[in-house]
Amino acid sequence: MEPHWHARKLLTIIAEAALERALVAEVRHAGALGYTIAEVRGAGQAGERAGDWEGERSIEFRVVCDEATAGVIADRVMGRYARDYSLVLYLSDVQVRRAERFT
Amino acid sequence: MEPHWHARKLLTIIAEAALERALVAEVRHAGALGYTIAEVRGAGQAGERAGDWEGERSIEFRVVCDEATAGVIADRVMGRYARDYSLVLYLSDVQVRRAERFT
Amino acid sequence: MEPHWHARKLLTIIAEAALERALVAEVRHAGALGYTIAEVRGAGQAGERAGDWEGERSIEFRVVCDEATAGVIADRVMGRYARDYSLVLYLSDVQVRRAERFT
Amino acid sequence: MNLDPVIPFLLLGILARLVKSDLRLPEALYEALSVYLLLALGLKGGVELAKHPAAGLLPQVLAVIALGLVLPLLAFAGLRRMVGLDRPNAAAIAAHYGSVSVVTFAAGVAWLETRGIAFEAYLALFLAILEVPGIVVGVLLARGLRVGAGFGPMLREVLTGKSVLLLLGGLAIGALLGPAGLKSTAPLFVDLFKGALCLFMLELGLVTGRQLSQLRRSGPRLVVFAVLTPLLFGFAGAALGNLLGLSVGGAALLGTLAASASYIAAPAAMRVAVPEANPGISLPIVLGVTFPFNVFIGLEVYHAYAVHLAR
Amino acid sequence: MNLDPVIPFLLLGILARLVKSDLRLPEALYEALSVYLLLALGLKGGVELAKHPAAGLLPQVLAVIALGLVLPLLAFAGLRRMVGLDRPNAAAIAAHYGSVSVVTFAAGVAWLETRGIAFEAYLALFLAILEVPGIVVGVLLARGLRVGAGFGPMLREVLTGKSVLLLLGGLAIGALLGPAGLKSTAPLFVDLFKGALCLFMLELGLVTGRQLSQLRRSGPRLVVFAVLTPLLFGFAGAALGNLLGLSVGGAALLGTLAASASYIAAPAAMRVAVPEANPGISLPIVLGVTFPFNVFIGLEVYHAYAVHLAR
Amino acid sequence: MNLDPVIPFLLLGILARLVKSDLRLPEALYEALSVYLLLALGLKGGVELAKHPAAGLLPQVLAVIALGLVLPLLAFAGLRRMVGLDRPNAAAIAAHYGSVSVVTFAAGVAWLETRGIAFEAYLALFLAILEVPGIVVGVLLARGLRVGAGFGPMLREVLTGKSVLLLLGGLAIGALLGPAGLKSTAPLFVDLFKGALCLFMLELGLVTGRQLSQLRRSGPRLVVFAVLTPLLFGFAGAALGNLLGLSVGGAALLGTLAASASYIAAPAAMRVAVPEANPGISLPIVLGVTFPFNVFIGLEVYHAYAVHLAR
Ligand SMILES: Nc1ncnc2c1ncn2[C@@H]1O[C@H](COP(=O)(O)O)[C@@H](O)[C@H]1O
Ligand SMILES: Nc1ncnc2c1ncn2[C@@H]1O[C@H](COP(=O)(O)O)[C@@H](O)[C@H]1O
Ligand SMILES: Nc1ncnc2c1ncn2[C@@H]1O[C@H](COP(=O)(O)O)[C@@H](O)[C@H]1O
Ligand code: NA
Ligand code: NA
Ligand code: NA
Repeated sequence: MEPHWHARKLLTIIAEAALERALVAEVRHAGALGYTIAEVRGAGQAGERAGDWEGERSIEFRVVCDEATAGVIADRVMGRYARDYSLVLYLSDVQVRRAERFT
Repeated sequence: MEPHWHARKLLTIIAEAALERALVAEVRHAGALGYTIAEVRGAGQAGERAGDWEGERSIEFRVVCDEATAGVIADRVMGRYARDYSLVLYLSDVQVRRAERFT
Repeated sequence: MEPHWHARKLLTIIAEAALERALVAEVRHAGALGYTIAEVRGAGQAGERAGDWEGERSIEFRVVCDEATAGVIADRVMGRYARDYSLVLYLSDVQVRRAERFT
Repeated sequence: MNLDPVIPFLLLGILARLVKSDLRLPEALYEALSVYLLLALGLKGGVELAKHPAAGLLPQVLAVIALGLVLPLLAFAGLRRMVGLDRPNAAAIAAHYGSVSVVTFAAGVAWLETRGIAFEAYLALFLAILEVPGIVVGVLLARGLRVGAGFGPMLREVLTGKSVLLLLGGLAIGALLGPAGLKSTAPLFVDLFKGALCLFMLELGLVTGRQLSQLRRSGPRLVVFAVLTPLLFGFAGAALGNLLGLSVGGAALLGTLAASASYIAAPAAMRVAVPEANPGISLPIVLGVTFPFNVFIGLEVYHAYAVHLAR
Repeated sequence: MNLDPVIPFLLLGILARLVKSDLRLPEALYEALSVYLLLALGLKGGVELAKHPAAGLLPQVLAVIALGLVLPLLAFAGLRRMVGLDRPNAAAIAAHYGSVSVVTFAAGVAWLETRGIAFEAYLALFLAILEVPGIVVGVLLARGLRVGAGFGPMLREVLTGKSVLLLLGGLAIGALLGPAGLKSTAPLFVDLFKGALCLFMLELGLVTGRQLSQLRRSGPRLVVFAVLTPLLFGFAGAALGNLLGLSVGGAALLGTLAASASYIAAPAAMRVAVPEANPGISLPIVLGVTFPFNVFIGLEVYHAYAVHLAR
Repeated sequence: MNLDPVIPFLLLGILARLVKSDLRLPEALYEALSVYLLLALGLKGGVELAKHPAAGLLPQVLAVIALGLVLPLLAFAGLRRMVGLDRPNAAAIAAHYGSVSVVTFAAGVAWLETRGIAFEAYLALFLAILEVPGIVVGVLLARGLRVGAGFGPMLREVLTGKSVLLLLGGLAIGALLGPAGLKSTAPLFVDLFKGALCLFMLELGLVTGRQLSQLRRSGPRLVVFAVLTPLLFGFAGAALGNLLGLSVGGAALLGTLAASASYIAAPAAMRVAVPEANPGISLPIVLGVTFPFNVFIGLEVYHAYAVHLAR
């Protein structure tokens, strides 16, 4: 790997759309500098979420950030929302350019 | 990494939309507990799939599960569908909370 | 891991939709054999991109390829577009079947 | 018989789900139609509103707000005592039944128009007004007196939510422009109303069908609740309409409003304000039972009762 | 000359693709328009269906089913013997040509209405019926007598697929409500029909344009097949219509139906039931050749032939 | 007073954003409406175009192209000298103001029709024509004489971009079919025009509202520029219309065209051809200032000026 790749974490949260505002607030609060959202559908413990009306829309929320920030977001999201909301969260390793953009 | 992250696999399958029901069935059959679907478009060996009419819709299908389950799903999907369908499949490492949700 | 998984890279580029044609051209130029695009929205240094009209649409562009190809694409995209466009790029490790499809 | 087109369209959607058809309507169409219905109802109501002196409406508005405060309390009592539900779920479901359903109102409007029965179109104003108190009461019931930090944002979200905003916006535009000013937009907002409602019913049928298949999550008591409550509330609404001097059609429509249960504003607000309530038990009864009950049977019943009251 | 608006709209779509325009219509619009067309055709047909005694239609229905069983066999024979295709691909393409295209039928309806030519609108019933046998025969041809485990699910999927479901649903609603019951929805389902069809043609033009650019995958023999088959089947359909006592317009429309090749139900069913068949060779001829051929030329020809037969 | 419905709809959208409503219209609806408006304007213009001998229009076309070349030069000079902007940003913004806005034109058409003021509907042709020169001049200004490798592709993209393609396509179809040929599509393309425009204004209000909140990125000088330029260009356009012998309505509409700033074709082309220009400073003034200014105030002013000129 060339020297200009820098190790970061990618935190992915799949959640019901009602959490969108809350997740954005958590990301900002933890100090991450950006996020990306995609519309998804799926199924899990709470059954199928087919996404064809507003009550069953799900989003996939992704943040590239450093490990500490990812931990902060994950802890807060799990602590506050995991019990009451449809929510799946996972972390993976990525490498980025322009490391200063991903704190 | 804090102790409450657990290693799992993320299996991603990009396929023509006609396979959706079959993929859901494979996931259930292998014992995974959930899946997430996003609408995508793209290009590959079979040419461009622009996704602007029903004959050219593609989906991205994702399952977080343990390594054995991922292997079972991948083997069955490759064995049954890879020859006749537009299909790309890849595996990556992720870490999850609440490990019991991802068998 | 069974022997039939092969290590490759997944290059993800999140960019304003205006770059779509350019990114497809870069992928082809570098010799990668396919790509996948999803519609996303998000926020970053350039502010929010809500994706609800054509001037603020963003795409997520993904290529599975070998490490050298990923490096070529990343270098060219960073060199040509990173200064003037909203653009985030990251790389991760994946494992594929049918390695010959992902050069 | 005077069968309304909305009924077979709703049935077709439910049927499509039951036979596991691959029929899916794009979410964008669902959203576009719901924006359209809200605007169309608002505009229609606004045009009529302009004809009434605001002072004359005030008593009606106050009475309707009172209705919107009392109904969720009744629902809550029933859910706690008779159904035996825990506090958060009882409060959340009370909010749904205290608030109102736009598409049920639209079906009521269509029902009356099909039969040429006059009604006060400005009831769309009450539709907008009734969205809110049920939700507020529901949140207060869930939290007791601990209104807490989240109350302000919640109220703000309900008041700026798409249903209240588009209804009030449509009412204001309708009142401002009047029939002449809106004439050029009538081919969209008036002529297409019934057809668009039918399409929306088809979509909702698909949603309803899925909720129906999950009724066992809610349990038999809630199913009974989901049939008795609209009946009771529908009679209450019609009676109030009669008291307030509404026409027979207007009283029937106020009954329909009271009988209807919200499936847009209330679920969204409850997810934020009462997250510990489980939408997996409320949505099946709201969408799988009460909504089709009102469309298939309720409209007839509330109207018959309004006729009876007017005698 | 009596140019139909659908033709230049289809051309504009094809042209946009050929000049590599960035014009893209949202997939949600494509889906919404196709649901709309299916419902509109069904409703229109249903209204007329109600006027006919079911017993009187039975012979026609049986004859049409027979047509739907024979045509794919003919297509299969041609594809094996003359085009020299392997079994699965021949069977899959036979299914496309044995089944029917909703939008070609809609274009035929528009063509007749533009010219004020009467026809039996209940042919929408035959449109629904003809979707199925071609697909069933195609699957049987592909698998020989090994009907196998997947046959039941496949049949079920075709019968509950969106085209059959919406057409039959529309027919039932139309028959149930009649013209009076549907009057309030006519601004949507009747008045907007032609305009919506034009928009859909624009979308299909984009799809057709891309398929056109991939015709070389199919090869010259299949291209010839894609022109000759609709002609032959169109004549056969018109002749049958004449035999069954349909009006000239009705016979032309049955010809159009027979000539049309399915691009919704058949491709979907073939992907599931005959996966080894390659859509990369069938779609270019179905959408790139047969569909525009029918719209640009076929409609005229089948009508002229129906006129000729009626002399 | 003769308030146009588009104005309160635009305001409602802006307001929804300002109160941070969760109202979101699906992107597919935005795209579908913009395709619709382009086609509808093209068709309407084409029908009228067919009545005019091509030779008679040539002088007007040439004059309009000249206008499209001069205006961006003026804008550029102002942006460099008075606003003090760097070359790429000045060139890019000049391209926006040199090019035109389809929805502003549509609002102008609606404004005139509401008041029963006659105008030359074939001005839709000028709308299509005026999209292009402003963009070309903008690119040349940015790059100096180094036209370079990217110029050809850029021009090609503008000419095959959805706005030019749909407008010219609509014009051609309209001219080809004439009013009789298009009659069956009038319920969609004519009757629904105003209503669809209102819905689109609601969507654009949401976009405009967000841009408004980012005006400080552009700075006060650009805001002043965004008000003065449409006024100046509007007068110039109306004066040219008067010179060319257009009716009062036509002159007002040419003024509207000149005054309008592109927010579809120009931003897209500038991102590709002048990437170093920052859309974060151009979009807030184009969409947040000039667009609402023209709709709320400009239309009145340009018409008043056209009346004045005609005296
Ligand atoms: N094992 C899984 N793999 C991928 N996505 C999942 C998985 N489990 C749940 N999801 C997604 O997360 C959403 C909520 O999950 P749950 O809370 O388990 O119902 C589902 O609708 C899926 O979109
Ligand atoms: N190398 C690749 N990277 C990312 N996505 C790919 C790649 N190859 C194929 N795809 C996706 O998989 C779909 C089917 O691929 P194929 O079967 O090769 O035509 C394409 O339409 C793309 O969406
Ligand atoms: N840290 C991040 N994590 C995930 N996505 C990001 C991040 N930063 C930016 N993005 C995405 O990249 C787009 C452009 O980013 P920017 O150029 O920083 O405005 C944003 O609109 C987001 O969709
Ligand atoms: Na209620
Ligand atoms: Na056929
Ligand atoms: Na201009």
